[in-house]
Amino acid sequence: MEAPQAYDYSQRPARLPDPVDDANRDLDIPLETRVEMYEMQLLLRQFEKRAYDLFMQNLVKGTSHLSLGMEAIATGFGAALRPDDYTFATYRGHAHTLARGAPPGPVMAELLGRENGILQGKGGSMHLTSVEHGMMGSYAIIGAHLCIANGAAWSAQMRGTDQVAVSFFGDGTTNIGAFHEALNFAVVWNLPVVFVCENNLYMEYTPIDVVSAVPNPAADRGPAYGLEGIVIDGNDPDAVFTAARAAIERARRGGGPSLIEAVTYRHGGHSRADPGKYRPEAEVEAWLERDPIPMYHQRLLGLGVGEGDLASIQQSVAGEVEAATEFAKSGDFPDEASLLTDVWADGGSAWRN
Amino acid sequence: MEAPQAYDYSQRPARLPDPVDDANRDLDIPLETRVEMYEMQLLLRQFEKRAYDLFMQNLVKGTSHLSLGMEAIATGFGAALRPDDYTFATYRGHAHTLARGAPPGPVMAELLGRENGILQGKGGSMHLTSVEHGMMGSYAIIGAHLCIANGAAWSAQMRGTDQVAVSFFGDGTTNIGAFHEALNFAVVWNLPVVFVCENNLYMEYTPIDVVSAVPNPAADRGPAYGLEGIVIDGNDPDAVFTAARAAIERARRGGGPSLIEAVTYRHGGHSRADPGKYRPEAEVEAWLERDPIPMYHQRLLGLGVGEGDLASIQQSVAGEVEAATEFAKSGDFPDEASLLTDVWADGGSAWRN
Amino acid sequence: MAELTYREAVARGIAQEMRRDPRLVMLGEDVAAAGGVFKTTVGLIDEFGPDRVRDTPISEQAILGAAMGAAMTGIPVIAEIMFSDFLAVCWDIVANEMAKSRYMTGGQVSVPVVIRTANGGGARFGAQHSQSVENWCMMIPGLKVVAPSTPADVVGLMAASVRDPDPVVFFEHKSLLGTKADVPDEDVVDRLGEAVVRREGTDCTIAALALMVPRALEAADRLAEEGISAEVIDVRSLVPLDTRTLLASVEKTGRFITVEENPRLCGWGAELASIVADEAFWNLDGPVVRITTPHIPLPAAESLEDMSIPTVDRIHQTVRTALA
Amino acid sequence: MAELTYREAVARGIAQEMRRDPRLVMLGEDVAAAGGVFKTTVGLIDEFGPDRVRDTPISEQAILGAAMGAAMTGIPVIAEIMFSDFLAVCWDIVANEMAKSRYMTGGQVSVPVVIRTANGGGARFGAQHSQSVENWCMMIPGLKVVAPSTPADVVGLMAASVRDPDPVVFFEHKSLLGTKADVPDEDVVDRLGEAVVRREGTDCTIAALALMVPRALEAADRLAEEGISAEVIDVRSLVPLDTRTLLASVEKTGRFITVEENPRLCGWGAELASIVADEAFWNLDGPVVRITTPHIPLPAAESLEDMSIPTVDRIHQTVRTALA
Ligand SMILES: Cc1ncc(C[n+]2csc(CCOP(=O)(O)OP(=O)(O)O)c2C)c(N)n1
Ligand SMILES: Cc1ncc(C[n+]2csc(CCOP(=O)(O)OP(=O)(O)O)c2C)c(N)n1
Ligand SMILES: [Mg+2]
Ligand SMILES: [Mg+2]
Repeated sequence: MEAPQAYDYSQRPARLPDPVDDANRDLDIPLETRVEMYEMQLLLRQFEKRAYDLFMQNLVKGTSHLSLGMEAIATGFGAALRPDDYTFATYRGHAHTLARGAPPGPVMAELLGRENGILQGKGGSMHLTSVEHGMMGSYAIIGAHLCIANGAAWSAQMRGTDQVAVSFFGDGTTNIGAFHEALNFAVVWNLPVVFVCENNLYMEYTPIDVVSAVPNPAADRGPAYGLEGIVIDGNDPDAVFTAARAAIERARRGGGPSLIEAVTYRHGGHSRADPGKYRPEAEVEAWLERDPIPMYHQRLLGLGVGEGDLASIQQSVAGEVEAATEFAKSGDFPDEASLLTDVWADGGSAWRN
Repeated sequence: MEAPQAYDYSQRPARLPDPVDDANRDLDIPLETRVEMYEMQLLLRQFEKRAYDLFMQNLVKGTSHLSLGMEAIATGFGAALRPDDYTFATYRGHAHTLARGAPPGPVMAELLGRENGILQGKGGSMHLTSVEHGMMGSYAIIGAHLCIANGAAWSAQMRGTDQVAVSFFGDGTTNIGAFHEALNFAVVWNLPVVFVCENNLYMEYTPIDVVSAVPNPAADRGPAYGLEGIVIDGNDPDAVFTAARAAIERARRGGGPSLIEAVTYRHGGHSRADPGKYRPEAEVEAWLERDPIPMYHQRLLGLGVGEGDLASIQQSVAGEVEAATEFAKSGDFPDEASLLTDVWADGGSAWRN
Repeated sequence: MAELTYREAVARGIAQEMRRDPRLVMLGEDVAAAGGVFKTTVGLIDEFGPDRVRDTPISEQAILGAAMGAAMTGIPVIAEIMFSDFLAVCWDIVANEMAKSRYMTGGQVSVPVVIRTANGGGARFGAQHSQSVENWCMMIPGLKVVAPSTPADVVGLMAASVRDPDPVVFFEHKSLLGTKADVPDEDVVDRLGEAVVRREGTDCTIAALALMVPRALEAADRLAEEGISAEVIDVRSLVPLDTRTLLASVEKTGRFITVEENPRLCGWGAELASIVADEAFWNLDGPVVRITTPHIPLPAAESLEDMSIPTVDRIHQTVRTALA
Repeated sequence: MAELTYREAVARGIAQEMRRDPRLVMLGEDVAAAGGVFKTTVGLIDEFGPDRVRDTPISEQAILGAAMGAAMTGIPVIAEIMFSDFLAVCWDIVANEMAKSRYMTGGQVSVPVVIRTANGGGARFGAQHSQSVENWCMMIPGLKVVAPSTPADVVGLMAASVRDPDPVVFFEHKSLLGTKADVPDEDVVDRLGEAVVRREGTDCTIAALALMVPRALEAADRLAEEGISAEVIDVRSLVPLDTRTLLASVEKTGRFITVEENPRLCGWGAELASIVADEAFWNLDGPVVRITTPHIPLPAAESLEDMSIPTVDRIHQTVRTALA
């Protein structure tokens, strides 16, 4: 057997999760909220597992980027946001879309390229949007949406609505120029915006520390904008909710932007085609151990929620995902009638008279 | 009289120069080098004053951005660089070009749009380049050249030549995305590159602190890339030379990039058309008091250089500038023959057969 | 009716719309306190205050991102990108985000942004500050593209652009800023997608834009002296494009010539020429002809720049030769 | 002679050139250890080591800046921009820096960089990962632009691009990656600026690029069954452009049709059409016709995407109608 190559990232030392911070158990979070967060995490998990199955059945076309293992972040923020707040996400946006309350059926239908999809099939997995739920879009080119989130926050500021914009992005995104422009701009204009780095330790197939000048690619950049560098356990919905609530309230009160780095891990590969083999086995195992959902299940039991209650939540979520799947499969494929619509506000696409 | 508007920047409190750091007087800099730096500063000053006069005579067309008042930076770095090192500058690049030893005549001719210009009239004031002097170009769109300087440094690293690349840029440039990408990339690849922010307190007509999240727009960002945040007196050639020498040697030894913020002030406006009226009068006055050239003149006298020696340097510089002017004026305007050359390496511009 | 410069017309147009719509805001580098580096926004901060007219950092992506996000959430925005060449540093937001969002979201998102930008050559600014990049924008589905040639059009098309619910890139020509003409005193509101026949003619159709319009008109004067009757169309709006006016003119004249400041390849003239060569083919009495800047980066020296951008002479000679 | 996929041909072409020139290096996101997200660079790090084949951060400006700076100082570079849509985030370096530096410096600076990038649709990736942006590059003076349609051309044109001392944008079509064809075992070196007549014909000339080439060929087969003899030209290189081959073909056939994946406005087809409508006007027996993607952002759903990009059917029908 050959010696492992220095550039074989799977042979590098594993980056294990930090020890659990038990302080969270005592946080002032209503039990009702916690149960909702449990349910939301299950929905995200079941929904995406189903999406994966449908992909294997060749019903989901194109690409898709799952948040399996990362559900606590979308969940914690989802629970902390007001219905009229704004979310901006990446191509890895299924979880964030659902966590804002967008209906799973049309979201699933979108992945299947159906006309009953939430974007009528025009956008696909990477562009999920539901303006009526404050989900202002999923952006598939790295960086831009941090700047766009600023705009929504600026608009809220001008309109005096106390709305807050939250922008989610990955660790890899911290190295692109737009990250820097967005952060500086947000601070200078004191915008009500929260920047949330979902640090899952990898960009696509490259470990983030190989390509970043600092160990915490988001938090260590905070001071460059006069911001605190906040690192949280991204696998703990309570930790996320707590940090989210604080940052959102601060923004709502006119206290300006925050930057939060939530450390987490994706269970699968970067996108549907990727087996994720560039990761040390021990690392994958350790993080699977740290799956946010069983962990939270245990916590709720410890807080006195009954196993039966949790089981019935599981069942209702399973039903929801089943219904979403049926809804999606029942949709027609969009036809010629919709191809040329909605380029312009007049509903059409004419570029000439 | 109306109350001053909050947005009238000239009514803001002046940002005065920091007190002089006398420690520099004792620095270990050979007197010869100091005399050379005196001469270079004079050349930059006289050259640009002349360029201004020629502009007023309508002989310099287009735009030009002078470094009057900022000469100590180009000078200090020019003195610290090895002839085969690389310089990358901005549209405000006259000083940096001359400080690398490019001949004043062809540089002046370029400003006049003549065929004996250093770019044959094709580039103009904002793109001065002299590859044979290691002056790898002046870049007129903010940000790009920090990334390009990385490439020259990478090339030196690969070729094993110990060359170093230095990239100069303004305070305003620290807020554009390319700044961030360049810094992170340089650190991750441990490139022999020195980033030098010439902080003259203003972008074009807007004070830098109005648009930046941190007080020292370059140095305060250093830690975001694991770099020390170095602030120096940009009006003191000795301070500049000392910092330059340290950073360049570090890079040469394989110690990686540095980021230096040299605080300075421009005596005039941003570009030829700008009277610079957005600046508090007291500020302009205080900085004129802190003109690097008379200050350095005094220092050299204190170090025992004779007034007569300095006067004869002044004279020889005046002659040099006079000769450069004559050379420039004597040039023809480039004609049709050169219009279509040098788009491609074959010397031509054919896009079809 | 008062005589205004093209430069003054920019501020006039913006002011007209900011008065009409109290939501409308503007942002950009040095646009507020300084009134813009081209002095096209002088006085706006005084009338509308620093909350509606804002200076930004040198962060074009942040500027246009802010514009887009605000526009998506109910605030129409005018954003300045100082020189059109700088669209390259924020091209992703323009071409991939603003242009595509409505379609990608099945119509959920509206982006009522006007990107104003100084375009074109003639100021001896060199290759990175002189480009004509209307074609960069024309090729992106989802963008509207406007380039006025007169002060009145500046005001009227600015109003039309601001009132349009889709992203519009509004090109202000640097070499026209100092030109003067009458502008009505009352509100001026024009329409996107309408070309204007600036001079009627029967022998050929010359389509021009922005700085090329006065040059084409002058060339047409000279051609008239030689007995050639050229119709000159000011295209004004590349998207939407007034193909009707163009095709009707070619039907009448039988010849089609475009005058573009873009470098040759893939300029808007190519698009217009291809439309004419397809749809008006049987009306054509001779080749379609394009007059463009050569396919080179624009040189800085006055003598070279003057040889690059189409001149009255070149237009005159080219048309004469083509019609000979 | 071995059969290679288009995907394998990319690595083969790069390896051929890295063997020949020990200075040549490559960089990009996930290109090294992972062999690229499209698996087009598999094995290169094993052969050439991690100093010559390097993974980068997600920093397209830094990537192309590094490429340019290295190239200016003696190191030729191949840089990958993962999807061609992402050229928008580094467009300044491509369009304003790489393209213009030689000219602006009076010939002092050389930029031997090849920018490789995955272009085009068909993978249901939606509007931000499916664009055909050859025209973005064609319109910028100072860039060469290449888009191979076969594995052998991938290798040969890669070699030609790497050996070219000027910046070349090399478009690899995502929907061709899996196609297979013979590639000679020995070094393959092609030339930029040469179109290839893939099928001879007498009734019309069809100019196509990349994925549109096999589709045009199949359409030509169908047309042949109906008695229409179409000549199909694989343009291959947009800059330099082989106008001789195109014009000679039109001289023979009298009709000119372009098949583009670009959205309609200002695609390269417009440029070619305008050349033909000018220089071969008197050879034309009928209108020039352009077949393009409609002027819309590309939709994600399979059914919609398939209606957008020109299909064999659409090419067949359009040509048949045009020639009727
Ligand atoms: C500008 C740009 N460059 C490259 C890509 C390709 N790409 C898509 S996802 C991705 C990795 C992003 O990593 P990270 O930000 O950590 O997010 P994650 O996918 O891990 O959630 C890359 C490089 C892109 N979409 N946009
Ligand atoms: C991307 C880009 N945006 C805007 C400009 C216009 N511009 C030229 S110089 C300048 C100010 C730069 O300020 P700074 O970096 O502080 O440099 P200084 O001119 O003070 O030396 C601006 C905004 C530009 N050239 N490029
Ligand atoms: Mg990641
Ligand atoms: Mg400055």
